[in-house]
Amino acid sequence: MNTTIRLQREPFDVGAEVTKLAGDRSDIGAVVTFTGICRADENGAPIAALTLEHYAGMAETEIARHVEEAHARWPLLGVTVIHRYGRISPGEVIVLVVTASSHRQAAFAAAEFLMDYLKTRAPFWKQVEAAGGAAWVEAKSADDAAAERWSAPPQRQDAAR
Amino acid sequence: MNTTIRLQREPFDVGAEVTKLAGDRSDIGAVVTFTGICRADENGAPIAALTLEHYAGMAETEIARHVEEAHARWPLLGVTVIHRYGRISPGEVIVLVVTASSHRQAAFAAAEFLMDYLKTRAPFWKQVEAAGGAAWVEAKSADDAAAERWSAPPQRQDAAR
Amino acid sequence: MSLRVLYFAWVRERIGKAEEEIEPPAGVATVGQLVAWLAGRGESYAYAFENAKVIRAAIDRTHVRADAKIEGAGEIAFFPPMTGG
Amino acid sequence: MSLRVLYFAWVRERIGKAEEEIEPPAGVATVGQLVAWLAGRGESYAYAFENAKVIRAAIDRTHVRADAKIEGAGEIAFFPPMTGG
Repeated sequence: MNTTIRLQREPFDVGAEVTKLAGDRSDIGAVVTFTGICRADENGAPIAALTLEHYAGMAETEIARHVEEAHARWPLLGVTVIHRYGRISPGEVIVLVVTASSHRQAAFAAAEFLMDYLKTRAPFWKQVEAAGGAAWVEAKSADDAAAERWSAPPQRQDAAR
Repeated sequence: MNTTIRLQREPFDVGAEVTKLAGDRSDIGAVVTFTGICRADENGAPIAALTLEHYAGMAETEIARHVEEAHARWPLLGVTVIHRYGRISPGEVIVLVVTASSHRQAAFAAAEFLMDYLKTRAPFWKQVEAAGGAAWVEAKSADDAAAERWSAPPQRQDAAR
Repeated sequence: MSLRVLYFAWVRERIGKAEEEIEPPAGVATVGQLVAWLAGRGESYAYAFENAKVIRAAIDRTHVRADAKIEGAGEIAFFPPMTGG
Repeated sequence: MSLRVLYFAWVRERIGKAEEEIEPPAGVATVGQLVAWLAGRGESYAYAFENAKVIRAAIDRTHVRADAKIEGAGEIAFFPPMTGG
């Protein structure tokens, strides 16, 4: 499996990353991407930027462990996870997940699994910079619920898809 | 909502289509793409190409109707569906679905819904060109089952996600 | 009643044409009855419609079932299960 | 026992440092007990850990619960619920 995991401060080119993953393979029938973008507002109020703090030593190994788990659950041919940290302006990409497989259900399921994981368990923290000052983003219970659905045995997930 | 629906013979640039959909908006927090690619083999045997036949008059209006349905079910900010027809070589893109939303669950669900629809109800037919001659691809019951899950009332889907 | 009929994929190949104008008799009221009538028009039609259960139909570019009425239809298409995406 | 402790996000801000070496007394055996002990080290610590239930912890870069033993740990991190992705 082609696996790329990167944590970086710099912006990156989503199209180039997809090409890098899938471009040289003729057994890939399905590629799913998720791109998370910094919105210009948070809870209805305009924001100037997001700042992402992360636990550098832990984040990369934790993400790698979950990519391995995705690979064990679904027949994947490639996975790319790129997560930025530092200051990110509205409209900029925060996170990219790319999953490639022979078949679409595996690619969709693995991308959702990895995003649910990144939202709830990867050691990153978002701070919003707005007119009123800086504030840490609160964790959402909807994200926890989304992550919960993967704790059932993998067989169930396969059957449902 | 930004909606793009195109049926075309020519290849296209996936990255450019994503940029066109999401590039000028700052309210989009999540973009999901599905890219369907012509594999170099079908059921284990190498293939020379796929040829896609379609019902031109019906395909575009049918797809538009399902994009409207996706829009009614989920809070989408943009949808792009591009489906090629004619001769397609291994490694080339067959279909692209892009969904954009403020939140990831809506983007994922809408992309899966549209792909399940395209696989089972959009008037396209694939013919495989291989060493032994040309053969029409048979519909898969797994695709029908995947499409079936969207016929429950939308509320149920929202709650599960 | 004159009807425009379209055929796609292997239905088209078996019949040997992509479209034609037909004049079904008055007793043919539904899509299913039209399939049965078409299947009786010759060997190539019989071959195309030999397994009527797998044949899908659309009236005026909308999917319909075998029991759909053909009255008022402008264009009827017959095709195998779809394999797009 | 000497331990390296890391703080992130608002836990870090409230305590006023990103990391430190600490020497908890022998009675402190679990992550939960360490949180209670840290909370007693002064006003900034009390503020950081005022709602101990929301504080997450990792030992040697793996998520752990409050009842995890700290014996043998090289690095313990405390942080709020994660908000990545």
